[in-house]
Amino acid sequence: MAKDTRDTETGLGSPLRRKLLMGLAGVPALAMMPRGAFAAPPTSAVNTTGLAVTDTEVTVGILHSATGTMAISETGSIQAEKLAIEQINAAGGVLGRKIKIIQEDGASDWPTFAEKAKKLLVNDKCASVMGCWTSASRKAALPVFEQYNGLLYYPTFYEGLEQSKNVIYTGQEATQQILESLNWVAKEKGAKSFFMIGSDYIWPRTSNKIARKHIENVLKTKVVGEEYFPLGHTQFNSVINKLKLTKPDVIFTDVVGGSNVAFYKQLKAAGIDLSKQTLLTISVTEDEIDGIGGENIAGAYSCMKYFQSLKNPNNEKFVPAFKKMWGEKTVIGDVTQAAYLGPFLWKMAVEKAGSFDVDKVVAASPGLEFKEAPEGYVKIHPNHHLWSKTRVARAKTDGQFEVVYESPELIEPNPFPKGYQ
Amino acid sequence: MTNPVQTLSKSLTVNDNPFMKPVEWLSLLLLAGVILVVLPLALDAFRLNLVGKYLTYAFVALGLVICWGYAGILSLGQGVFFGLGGYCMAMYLKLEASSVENTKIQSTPGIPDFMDWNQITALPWFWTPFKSLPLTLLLVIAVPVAFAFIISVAMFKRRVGGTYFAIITQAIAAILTILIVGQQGFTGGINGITDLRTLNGWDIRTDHAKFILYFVNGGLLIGCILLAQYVKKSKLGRILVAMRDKEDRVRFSGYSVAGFKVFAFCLAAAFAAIGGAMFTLQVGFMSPSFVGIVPSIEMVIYAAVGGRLSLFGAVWGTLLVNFAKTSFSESFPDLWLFGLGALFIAVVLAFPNGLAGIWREHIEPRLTRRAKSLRPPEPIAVPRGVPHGAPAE
Amino acid sequence: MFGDYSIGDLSSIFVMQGFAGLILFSVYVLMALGLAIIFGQMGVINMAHGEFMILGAYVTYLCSSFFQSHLPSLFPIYFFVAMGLAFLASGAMGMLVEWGLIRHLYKRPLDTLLATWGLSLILQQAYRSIFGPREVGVELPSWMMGSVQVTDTIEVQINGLFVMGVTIVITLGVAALIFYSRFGQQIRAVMSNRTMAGAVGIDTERVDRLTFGLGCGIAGIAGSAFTMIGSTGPTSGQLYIVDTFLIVVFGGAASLLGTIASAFSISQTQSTLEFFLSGSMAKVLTLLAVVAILMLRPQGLFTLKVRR
Amino acid sequence: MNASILPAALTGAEPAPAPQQDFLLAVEGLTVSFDGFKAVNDVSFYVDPDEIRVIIGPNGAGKTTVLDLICGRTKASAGSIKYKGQELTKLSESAIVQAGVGRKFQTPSIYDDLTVFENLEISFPRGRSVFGALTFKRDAEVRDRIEEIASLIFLKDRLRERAEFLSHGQKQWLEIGMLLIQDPELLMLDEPVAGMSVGERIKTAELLNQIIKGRSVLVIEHDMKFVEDIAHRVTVLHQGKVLSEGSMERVQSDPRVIEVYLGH
Repeated sequence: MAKDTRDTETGLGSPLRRKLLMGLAGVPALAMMPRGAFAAPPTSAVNTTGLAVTDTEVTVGILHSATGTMAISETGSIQAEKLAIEQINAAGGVLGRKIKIIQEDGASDWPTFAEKAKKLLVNDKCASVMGCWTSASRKAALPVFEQYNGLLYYPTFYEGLEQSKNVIYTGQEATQQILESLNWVAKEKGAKSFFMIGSDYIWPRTSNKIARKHIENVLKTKVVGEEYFPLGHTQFNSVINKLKLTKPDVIFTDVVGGSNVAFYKQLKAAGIDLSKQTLLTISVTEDEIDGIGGENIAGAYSCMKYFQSLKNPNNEKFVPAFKKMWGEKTVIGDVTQAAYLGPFLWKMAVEKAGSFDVDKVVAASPGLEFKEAPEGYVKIHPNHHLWSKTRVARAKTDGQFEVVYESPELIEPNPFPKGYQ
Repeated sequence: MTNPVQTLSKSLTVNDNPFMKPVEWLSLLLLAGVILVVLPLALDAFRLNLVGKYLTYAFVALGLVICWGYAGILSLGQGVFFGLGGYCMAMYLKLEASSVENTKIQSTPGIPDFMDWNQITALPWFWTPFKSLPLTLLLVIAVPVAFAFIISVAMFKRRVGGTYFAIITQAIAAILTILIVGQQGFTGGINGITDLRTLNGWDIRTDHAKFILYFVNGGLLIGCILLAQYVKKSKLGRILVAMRDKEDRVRFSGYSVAGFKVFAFCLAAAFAAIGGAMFTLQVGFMSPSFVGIVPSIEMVIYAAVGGRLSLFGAVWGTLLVNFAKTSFSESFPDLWLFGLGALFIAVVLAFPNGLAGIWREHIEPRLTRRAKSLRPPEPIAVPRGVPHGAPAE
Repeated sequence: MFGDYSIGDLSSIFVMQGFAGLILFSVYVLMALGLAIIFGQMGVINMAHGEFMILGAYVTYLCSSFFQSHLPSLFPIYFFVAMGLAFLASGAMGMLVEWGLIRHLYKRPLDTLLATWGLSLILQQAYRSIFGPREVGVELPSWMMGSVQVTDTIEVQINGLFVMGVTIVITLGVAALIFYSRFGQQIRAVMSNRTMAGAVGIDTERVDRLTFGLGCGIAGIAGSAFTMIGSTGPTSGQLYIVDTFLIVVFGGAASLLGTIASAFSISQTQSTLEFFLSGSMAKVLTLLAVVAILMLRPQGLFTLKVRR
Repeated sequence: MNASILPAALTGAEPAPAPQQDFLLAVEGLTVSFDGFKAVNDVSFYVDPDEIRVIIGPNGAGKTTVLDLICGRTKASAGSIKYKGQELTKLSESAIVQAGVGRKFQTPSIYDDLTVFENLEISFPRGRSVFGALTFKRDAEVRDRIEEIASLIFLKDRLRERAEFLSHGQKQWLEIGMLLIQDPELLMLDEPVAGMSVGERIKTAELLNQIIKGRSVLVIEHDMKFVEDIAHRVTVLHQGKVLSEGSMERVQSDPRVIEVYLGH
């Protein structure tokens, strides 16, 4: 696979330099690991850049929308991050220090994200920040993290086309999520024609672009339609007629928010039976099914890296812990799980680096392996995204998914995919 | 309301229509003092930048005082002009940040990153003027004003007024948002235009730059207040009030009513555009979330809270609502929307003249009573009362 | 784009596309009817109209859960009960709002806009606190799902037919109420000359309250019907507000017939454009056309030329 | 235009009929219909310079509509209105005013939120463009003229008050003052004494008698005493048509007029 050589100017520089950094990072990590387990090292040694670290505490920020339209989606991430931090604290904290949370509300307003990010970095001196959900909020906050050399763990699956020294992306970028599932549907269902329907903004458009290139250039099949609707659109009868006219083998959707609900209800009402018509979506997790209603979407295939129903020992511990903390009725979607990874990945990087200093933590991150992830084994790539598996699962009427396919290997993250732009 | 009957024995011989009355000079001094002296001394760089952001909304509120308070034209689309001004500025900054060497990893270096992601290989024609700073500064005002001119000429010549105008401007805000989000190759889509760095080589991201921009912003705001005050005090200001009252009478006094409405609307658009450009400079990006219906209506409430007839009130109202929003939403996020909603209702039901009304009806009379022995009361020349919306035609 | 398809396919699609346009038309009429009464007849700009609709939707949601757990045998017909309750709930809420808020503002139409916007924020937060921030799923009885097979290739959605039926019933009901009943006569009297109506013994305050309640109640029914095709969440109401106002204004605010004609022309334009263009551009072009026509003909499609 | 408001007295009470091109106002075949209802139907009449013409007629006869048509508030369906040879039906309202036609509305139409002074100032015929209004200076000429008008309309000592607080009669005077300050050549008054107290009515008659000199005036009035006092000629409208026209005596003796109007 093509190695990424397209780091941004703030990124990790040449491959040579990257190797150097990784090498450097490895040395102290080896030396520090055992010490971290026994006693807390002195603060002066682990914090040379004035972060909010005391002998007993280290401050970490959480920056999501607790209010506004995005609160719906971001609540799960906040819950997962809090759970992870509680678990870390219960196990002794990070370098012998308990994590103290400062939570800020981005209020679904992008400048607020930039403001609060600045507050968390400049006023509160947070050692790291778990946060952001939409691309827009990340784009707004990113310059702040780069300017003040902060560290952001970003949980959402997103369109890629970005890589920053100051961000660890714990969700999948578009190629990871899409390519493998397209291969699966082509092979398993013999799909020859695709119809793509998305909400009109950057993530669906970029994702569909990648999907189209793959469908046309790699699978050598065809796209018979590509449609976008404004966010919040609720009338899909015309496009459903187009589906009936073009009769695609696969409907590929990335519709989001309230539109999602309307789309599946109308699809079902129009007599398109998802047990016969293959529908592949990259925008529906367990969270979304709550609002859509399981009976409206049952039979659709969703591709994500994580589903609540995943059967592995890690997940069988994670799901009950999550429900114990946040209630029996809560559901856990892909992003929630990705958010849960953030604090652990940070803890491991800090302990490997033996320091809270952002530069050292960043340097220690590539190559880190996290074997206790609910999704299974993940590994941080030098481009700051995660190696992860992709899974395809079928929605059931009870709102859960049944995993029908899992990529055999971890898929390499490739935020700037050659040939897909 | 009772007003002491004034005789004109003396007043016609002195200047009875000064540019600003002593009270207004004091208000201006107070506002300038707070914005330019007190806040910069009292707040750290982070909070000051926040105030700077709030003050950019005050430009919009100021325009609404002229356009809504004085001329009776309620626009629910001021976000359009704020956004256009902001986008014009952002386009210049983005081009500067997208120099060939900064973007050499792209397939087409030298164009903004989001264009490259959307397979655009050459700069679209309407971006080219924004390579030049002087041209940009001109367009920041000219584009929104031209747009406002087209809308308002079309509507006011045909006597669309009142509620209809409000609803149509709202629809325009909705259309523009969908367009900006949909045409992401040209506009940056829903993420907006982000990662802006330098203005003509000067790094706007540093604390020092933000400090200077804050003062530029404050200075511009005071300048706009003075300009608005000039308009308000001129005969044109009185014609606007007269039009709001009895449009036909003004028309049959030989005025082209539409022309004056167009002027008021364009002036408000120009103010909003300046605010938008300063917003981009201080916050470092521009996105369609400032163009739509919700921000547009919120900006109306700033003016309403301050007092729809008071220029200074508009600024205070903006600051107050935003401070409340920031602090309230931090401590009681769930209650914030209740609070904001209640604020809308309270302002409309109980305090239709906002902060300025409370000041004039409850505080000023007491002060005047005390000062009465010292000097005779001011002649009443400022319109009071809530404008009744022009009837829909 | 039609080269690859048979004539039969195409004609079925055109039939179904026409039907899709009719569903959209019904949806628009339902949305706009309540507002046409409130805005067109009373001159109140009710920005919380969408929230009244969502109240109806939440009532439907509660009903569906209640019937499911307590009266499963009656579940197939719960929807009719839910629509009745939605009407009552939204109507009662509307009368409460009229009493507490709107009646103080009849002389200041633009201020009703601000006040009801505030109200909509409060209602949204209330829904969020009560029902949670996520959309809720409203389960439908099975007979309302699926479609009727008209011919081999033509299918017609049952819930679409249902929405059309509801729209026809409500529209006829409203027309009968306004044009043939005593109450309708009083409404028209009050709206055309409040003082005179008061002088001849009509309780104008009561008429105002009931009219506002009626408009909101219809919004509630619309919201209830929309649970079949759309989402039910705290902010779902906002999705409808711009479209709704444009329909009413485009039709010429004071005319119910105008509202229906405008809903028809806008829905057909949008539905047709959506078929030939992408959804986003169809929406933009439709809105632009409406705004442009309103600029040329500000009084809307249907208005009487009267002496001023 | 800044002629004195009290020009030389009229040369004769009954001006000789002038050739057609010298009419100040020539209304010919004027028709307007509202959804098929012809509110004004083929109305023609001619007003001479310095003539005082009163239009009378029962309610709904179309009197106010005729004034609306002349001043451009309503657009004619057919017919022409020539003012000093210039076609008015094509002009905008403001252009008609600027040509020298002033109009007073039936109910007092003044600006409640402004002072009496400002009300008059707005009507001062200078600075009527947007730019002109921005740069308008309240100089001595403006002040003197406003004071002059104010004393004429009995409001000299109330200039600083908000117009809202005037009595109904005073508001009527103020509106008349607002017209006078423009010094129109054709003054149109719609029921100037309606709704006034007896005292105000006498004062208003006195005021009107002063100001109507030296210009053409078109008045709608019901008060027959008042009409007799001022009218040079009377036009009777009935159901949108001209029923009768001529001197007061002639009209009063016209059997058709007695039938539809005076007979009531």
